[in-house]
Amino acid sequence: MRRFLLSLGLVLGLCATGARADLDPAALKGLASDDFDAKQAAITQLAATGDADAERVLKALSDDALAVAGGRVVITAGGQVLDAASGAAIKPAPANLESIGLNNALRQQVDGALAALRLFSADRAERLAAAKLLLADMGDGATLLPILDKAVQAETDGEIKTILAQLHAQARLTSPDAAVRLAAVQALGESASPAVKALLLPLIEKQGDAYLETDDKVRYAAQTAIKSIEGRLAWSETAGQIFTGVSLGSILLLAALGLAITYGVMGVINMAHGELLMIGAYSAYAMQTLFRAQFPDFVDYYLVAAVPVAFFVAALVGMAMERTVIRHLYGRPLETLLATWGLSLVLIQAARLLFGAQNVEVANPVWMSGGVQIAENLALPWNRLVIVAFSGFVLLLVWLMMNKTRLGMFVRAVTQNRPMAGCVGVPTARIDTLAFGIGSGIAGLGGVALSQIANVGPDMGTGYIVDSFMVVVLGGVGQLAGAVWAALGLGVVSKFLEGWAGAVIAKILVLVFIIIFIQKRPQGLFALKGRFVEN
Amino acid sequence: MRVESSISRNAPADGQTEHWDGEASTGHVLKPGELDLSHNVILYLDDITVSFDGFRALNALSLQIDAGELRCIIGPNGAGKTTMMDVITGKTRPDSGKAFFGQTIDLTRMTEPQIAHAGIGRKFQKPTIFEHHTVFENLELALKTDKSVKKSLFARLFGDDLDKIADTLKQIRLADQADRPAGLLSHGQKQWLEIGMLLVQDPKLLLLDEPVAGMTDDETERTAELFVSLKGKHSLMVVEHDMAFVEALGGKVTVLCEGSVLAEGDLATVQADPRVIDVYLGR
Amino acid sequence: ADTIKVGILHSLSGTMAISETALKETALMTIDEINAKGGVLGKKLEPVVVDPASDWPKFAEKARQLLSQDKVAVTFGCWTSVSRKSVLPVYKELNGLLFYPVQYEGEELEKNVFYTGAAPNQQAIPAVEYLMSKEGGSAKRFVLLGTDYVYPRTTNKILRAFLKSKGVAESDIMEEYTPFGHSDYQTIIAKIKKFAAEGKKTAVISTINGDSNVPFYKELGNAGLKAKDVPVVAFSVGEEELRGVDAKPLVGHLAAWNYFMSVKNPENDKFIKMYRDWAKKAKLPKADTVVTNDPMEATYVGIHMWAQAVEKAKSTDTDKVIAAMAGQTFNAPSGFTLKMDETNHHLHKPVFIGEIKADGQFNTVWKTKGPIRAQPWSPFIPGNESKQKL
Amino acid sequence: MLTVTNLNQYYGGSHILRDLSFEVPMGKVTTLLGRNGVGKTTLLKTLMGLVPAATGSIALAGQDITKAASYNRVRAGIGYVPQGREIFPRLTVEENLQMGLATRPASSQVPARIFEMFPVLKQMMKRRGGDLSGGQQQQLAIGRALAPGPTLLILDEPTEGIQPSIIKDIERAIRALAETGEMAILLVEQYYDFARSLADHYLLMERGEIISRGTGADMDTNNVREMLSV
Amino acid sequence: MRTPATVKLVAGLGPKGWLAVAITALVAWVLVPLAHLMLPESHPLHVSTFAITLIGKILCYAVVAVAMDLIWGYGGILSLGHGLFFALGGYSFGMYLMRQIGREGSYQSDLPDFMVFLDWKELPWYWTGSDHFLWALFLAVAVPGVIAWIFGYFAFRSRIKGVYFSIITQALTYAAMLFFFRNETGFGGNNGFTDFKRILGYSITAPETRLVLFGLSVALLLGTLILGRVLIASKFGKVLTAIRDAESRVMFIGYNPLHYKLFIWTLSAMLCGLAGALYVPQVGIINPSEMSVANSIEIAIWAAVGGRGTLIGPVFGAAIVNLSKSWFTTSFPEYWLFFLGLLFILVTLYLPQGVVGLWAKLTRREAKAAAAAAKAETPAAPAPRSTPTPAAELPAGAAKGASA
Ligand SMILES: Nc1ncnc2c1ncn2[C@@H]1O[C@H](COP(=O)(O)OP(=O)(O)OP(=O)(O)O)[C@@H](O)[C@H]1O
Ligand SMILES: Nc1ncnc2c1ncn2[C@@H]1O[C@H](COP(=O)(O)OP(=O)(O)OP(=O)(O)O)[C@@H](O)[C@H]1O
Ligand SMILES: NC(N)=O
Ligand SMILES: [Mg+2]
Ligand SMILES: [Mg+2]
Repeated sequence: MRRFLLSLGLVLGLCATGARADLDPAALKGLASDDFDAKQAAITQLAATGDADAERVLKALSDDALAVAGGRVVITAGGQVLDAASGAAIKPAPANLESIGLNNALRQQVDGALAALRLFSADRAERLAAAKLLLADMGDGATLLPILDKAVQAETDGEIKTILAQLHAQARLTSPDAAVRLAAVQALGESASPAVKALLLPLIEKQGDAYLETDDKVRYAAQTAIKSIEGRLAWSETAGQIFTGVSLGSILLLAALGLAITYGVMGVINMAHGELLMIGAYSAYAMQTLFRAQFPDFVDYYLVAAVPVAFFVAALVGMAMERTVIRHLYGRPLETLLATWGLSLVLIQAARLLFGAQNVEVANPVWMSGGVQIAENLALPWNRLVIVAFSGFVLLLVWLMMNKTRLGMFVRAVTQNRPMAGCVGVPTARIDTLAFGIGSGIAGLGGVALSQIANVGPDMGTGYIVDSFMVVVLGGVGQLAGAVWAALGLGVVSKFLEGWAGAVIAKILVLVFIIIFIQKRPQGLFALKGRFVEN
Repeated sequence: MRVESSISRNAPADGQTEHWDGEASTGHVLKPGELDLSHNVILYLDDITVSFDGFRALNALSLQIDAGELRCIIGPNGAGKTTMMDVITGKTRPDSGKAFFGQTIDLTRMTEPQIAHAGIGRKFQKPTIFEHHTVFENLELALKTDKSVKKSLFARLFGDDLDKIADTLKQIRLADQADRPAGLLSHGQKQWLEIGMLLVQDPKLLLLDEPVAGMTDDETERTAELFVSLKGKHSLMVVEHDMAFVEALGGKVTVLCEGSVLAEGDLATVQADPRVIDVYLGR
Repeated sequence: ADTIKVGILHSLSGTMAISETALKETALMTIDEINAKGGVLGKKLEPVVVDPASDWPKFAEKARQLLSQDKVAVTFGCWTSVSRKSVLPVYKELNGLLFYPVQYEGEELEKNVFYTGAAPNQQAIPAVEYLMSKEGGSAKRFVLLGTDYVYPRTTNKILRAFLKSKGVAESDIMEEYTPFGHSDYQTIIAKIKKFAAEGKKTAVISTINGDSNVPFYKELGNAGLKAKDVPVVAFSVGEEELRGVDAKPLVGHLAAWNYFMSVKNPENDKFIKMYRDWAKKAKLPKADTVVTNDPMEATYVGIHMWAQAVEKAKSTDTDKVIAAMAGQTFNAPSGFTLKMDETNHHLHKPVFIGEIKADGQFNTVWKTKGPIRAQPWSPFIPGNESKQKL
Repeated sequence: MLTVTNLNQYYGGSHILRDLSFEVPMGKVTTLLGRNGVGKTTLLKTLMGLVPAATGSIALAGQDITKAASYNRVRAGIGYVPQGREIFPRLTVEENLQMGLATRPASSQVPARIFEMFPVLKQMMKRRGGDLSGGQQQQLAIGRALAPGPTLLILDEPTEGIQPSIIKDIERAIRALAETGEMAILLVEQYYDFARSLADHYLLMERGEIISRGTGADMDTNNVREMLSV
Repeated sequence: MRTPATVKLVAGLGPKGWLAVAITALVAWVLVPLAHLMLPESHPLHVSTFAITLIGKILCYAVVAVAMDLIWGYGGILSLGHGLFFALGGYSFGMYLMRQIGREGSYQSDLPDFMVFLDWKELPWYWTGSDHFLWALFLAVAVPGVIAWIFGYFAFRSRIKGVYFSIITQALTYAAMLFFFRNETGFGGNNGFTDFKRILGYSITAPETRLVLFGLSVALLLGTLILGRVLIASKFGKVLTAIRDAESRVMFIGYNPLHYKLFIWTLSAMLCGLAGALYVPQVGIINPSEMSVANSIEIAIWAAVGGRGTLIGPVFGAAIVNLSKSWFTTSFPEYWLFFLGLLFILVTLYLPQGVVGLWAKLTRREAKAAAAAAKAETPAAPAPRSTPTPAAELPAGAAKGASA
């Protein structure tokens, strides 16, 4: 009904070319009403006028820039207050502005109306956006049809035209003429959009005993179309599933990489590892706060600054931990478990006192928001893509550090035989501190990544500690490659199971799987082989 | 073919070997009478090959040791002597080849404790003892008894056992150290203790990997005496690089090189062999 | 004694500290306020703060300590249902008095407890009714999404029955649970997307608990599910939770509560100001950005009502106070005069539905005309019809 | 080169080294003999700083190193072949040798003569140290200690587990190293003949004390062999 | 001086030990009940219900700590799954307690409330017999025992050791926790069991019932300690520590470590189960959070704080940690985590042998005569160590704390 009125209004508006109607003050008043129906009617009425003034008001409404000031509806724009009806600035700006809110239903209506209006905009980008918006949510096609008829004809741009053609086909699905419907169905069969599938579904539905769609040909065509759409969807669904697995895996890997050094290489069962992640995440928060206050223009790049800062802060904390506590516990690995557990309690409570028990807000920078549309039903979020790449980067860093530098060799030597390393001239104490610092710093980097997808709060680390150990142990202690495979494997398996059995059961199954797997390969995926292992 | 069938009867099939349960199969495999020495051969290695990432540590090695024999194995560093012992004790599985203990017991299908139970004792190149236990307890644990959990819960030491431990302590000259934690012994003392642990275990076949490493000449001599005295009652296989020691032992000598037997015979013959001089003794 | 001891039983450490610390502050603030006005029965209130550390048996231990060692007259505390269940036997055994300030699943009514949070009919049901209304977008299909524990499970059970009574087909309901602390919502969001694409207007009803909300909403935003396409209404997301979230991706999503910080009335202005001042005085971290929320308001109301009841009973004796509580009223920051039901120990509360704004506050899009009475025993659960009072 | 004065060392309650004083001169081989458990290894560990000296002093080329950390002693020019090899099991042979160069600039190369002495190391460059046979590991340990060209070389029973031909090589090598006059060598050995043939000086230890000392030539006349066997 | 390994109970404990047992028993079974029931509340020696429940709870924890120490301190196997066995014992007995509520629940049904609410029409099969006290008691021992046995059998057979073992026990516990969280599992979801009313027909809140439960907890602890003492003094104990120190060597002298580990592991789990069964009626609730990873780690910490490789140490550890937790959370609600965290750090740094080690050190100092022998017992780290993999280091690390 709403759609119907809206579209009808649009058609009328569009058809009344040249005849510029003034904005009806009553309609504007309606916008300010507390009553939902009145508001809706007012929007419909405004949309029907279809001119620039109406568009301006609707746009303001959609942008939360419409307000009431002493009974008059006004638009607030960059410190100025404009009269909604005329668009003229009001001076002096009235006080006590009361913003006119929208709810979801109205917002949808406004957006739809704006989109329909903008199909005829001179700006290509605006037309494209409008077409896309309608494609995502067209509503009742039949009433939109006349506008689309016009728009398709008027459109010159290829890309937009394709979309409009699809919209057009969608709109014709409800045509009373079976031949028109058939053509529309056939046209839509080319799509790979779940929305189109949803539109076609009613054509093969039964009501009682009878099919909703009476024409057999249309119904068969719909059947085929749905099949072929489903085929296309299935592909991207699988791709999506694999991506979610990889993405989860990369997060597990980032969470675990630091531990792969501190525990995997150095043998410190670092229960405070999660808190190092937490420190990394709070560093990102601190950088965000700093940028907001000091460099508001570059706020989107706070994350770039957060990477080194998190590394160094976490590394410093790690080095302090090593110097004060862990240093005295080499060769007593299980004691490190206890002491670092104590450290983790201290760090958590310290964060709680410093930043409050509540989570803090860390925003995705704009360039990490949204996603790339791979297929109609497959959008890869930027933040996840960035994190996958970032984990690759950190992995490379760790690998180079451990295997291609003298420091890495010293670290490995020291952890294998500390006194002897001293006896060939390695300053073991310094190397220990440095290595632990690097491991902690890497954990800090993990924390930065986590801040982009999960909570940042004092106990955030506790949620990762079990998973991190699982990854390192499953991969084979001290085996970087093992950790990578373990993380990716766990990610993909988890996500696959989750799709099939739900998150809770999936989690249980994954744990059971780990238990069974370790029975088969007690030393992990990439077990150390060789005669020294046993002795 | 008859041999085959008796193998499968005596040695549990693969699946069972995996989860060896001491009591049940002990009675089966290990009854003293079960070690079949009818051909007077206690150890028979046939065509054993072991490789690590393509490197052949043992290369079609065949070797035979008679019951009661004292055999010395020498050979260059890396010849595969320790690896051979690993194969015999089940620590390393050969890629191919057979290893028989007596006529019937197929070692390649048994786990380490099973093999130990069957009567093969080993001394490692690097002494391994229980550092937190006293010297006495080390011997007590090694003592040849029923080693099931049930027995251990109610075990007591009786006169014979105590005597045996006391004798052994004297033999290995650690009587005055009996109550010290073994971890505090010097390297040489640990070597002796480990030999002592082997002795109380009373194995049929003793594998000794460089037993006199780190001992003084005098101690080396005594060790040789000890081993010679064990000959006959036990079979011994000794790996050493100390030619004086090997000479003192006086048994047959096998020279391993690059994973297979290079020469075999008494020491004098072997020492005269130019190939042995080349790869091992030096000029 | 010349003071009346008041127990405060909220986790200050462990997983629940994130939610409960603010309630401890609110309680201390309210006690301070009452003391500043002369206390109760002419005596000052003396808060006894303990930390049950998010450890459920420890709740019972601390409750017993408060009652038998410290001899508190009343306790304000608990957040999770399990913590409440853990202390209940202690309050019954020692005839103590507990005020519980959090929305919960109902199915409980105890003489020794006053429930100042919402029962399901004061939060969940109105929210779903709203979603089904034209104004709320006429949702036809529902995703019931929750953390796997008793509150979501119960709430969803009630909602299922309710939806059924409204003619929603089984196939139009999808129910999903995640473990505590779940942080990867990719799969679930993909499922929701698929479910939503399969037909009529879909809405998500979220009983996701605490920490999992952030990853959930972030994923939702990045997956391109907008509130106007698939609105999410949450029962555990309030101002305090939103403080820790970049609210931009959440804009337009909904929450149902009995109080929003954004409601405009003198009581609320006073309440907010009082808390802000308190935060500064108590040097709370980030004191300049503190917010108030529904459980805080419920705590505030509870303490005041208790004080009034004590004045009325002229005693802190548990039974006398319980009797005096019936019918107590209080001008709450929600802008309504709340009444303690005469029989069922629950408050009559108004229901607000708000859309999340980018600043983490709520824009009220719907509210009840007045306070509604709680139905702790949901009529949508068979066998409950007879049980609406103690 | 090395001067040890009044050194005392305890393990818990037991007095292991009692008032040891001796010197290890440059360009000479000094052998330390003694039966099992008399404290030879303990002495070397004390020299390396692996266990702290209770009292007494250790000086290297006139410089006091009694309190120095192990790695600083190595920097000062000590090379150490410990008893029991102590190679780095999970590093390759190549890396183990490079570890020997830890005190040298990163670009330093392993001297070729080490591979001449122990050809097997060259063959097994990429194998992990822990996979080597006992004797191979011993060769690696010696090679590692020699790699940086120390001025004082300390060897704890270096012939243990090594095949006779290589023992002969080692003997020749030690002789040659001493003869360059740029290295002092302290050799702990049980193998009398080997010790005898190398010793310029000898020290005989018994229960933590040096009970006999002299030049290598004196060893036979002083009945060192007999004293070792009591 | 040649004390053979023997199981003689009397000799095992020694006169001092028996005296301690007798005194403890007297205090727990006579003095405490008198002080609780006879003395008025105002009397300074009155023992309050609060004290009895708190101490009762800690006694149960102490049993778990000793059980943990048997497997960790002596066996070198760090289990991060003991919380699971404890909880399983608790759940087994909790089922009985739930059934004892009878029709007094909210829904006046024969079924427990949570089942009524979930529309269950009858008890699931695994609740069969849960109304019998003895069956419940049996389950409390058998369920943890069987699960431990099966898990242990496969794990030890595959020679899973050290951290690997710790991590998979952690996985096991975590999986079990998630499983118990589910409402469908039939154990009350995350609320678990609570609101118990009766035990064997006696009111659970009656002072007498509490005293009996308290007395039983003391008895269980004493029993556990005596059993532990006997085991450790036996040859079994020596083999066990030998396995901890050098497992492959033990194999080469003919023992099968699998059976030894499995025995102590299963026994340890069963003791936890019993402790859990006694714990639940005293605290009045059992729910899946008992299976949380942190809980199991804490159990290890009790043992460590008290002193691993000693039997009495874990008892002190459990008491110290839990009492200080109770005290800190009341006295310094905002800062107690600092205290607790620092306690763990300081104990591990300065008291590697736990508080018992400290005590031993102090008494040793007094008795200077024994100095030499005493010092020899704490060897300095044997210098160049060559146990490269952390996995291999685990037992060695555990061994450091042992002074059996
Ligand atoms: N796990 C392994 N990986 C790679 N190479 C190995 C491994 N184990 C043994 N080797 C190699 O196999 C060869 C045989 O080793 P083995 O220890 O058996 O020699 P050996 O005869 O005992 O020598 P030695 O006299 O020095 O003790 C050596 O070259 C060794 O490097
Ligand atoms: N870590 C330790 N703690 C206590 N005592 C020790 C320790 N290490 C060695 N000892 C004791 O110190 C004494 C000297 O040992 P050391 O290893 O120095 O002897 P050694 O002369 O090198 O003997 P060997 O020739 O057998 O190598 C021995 O009695 C030994 O028991
Ligand atoms: N009662 C709740 N929200 O757990
Ligand atoms: Mg060898
Ligand atoms: Mg030595």
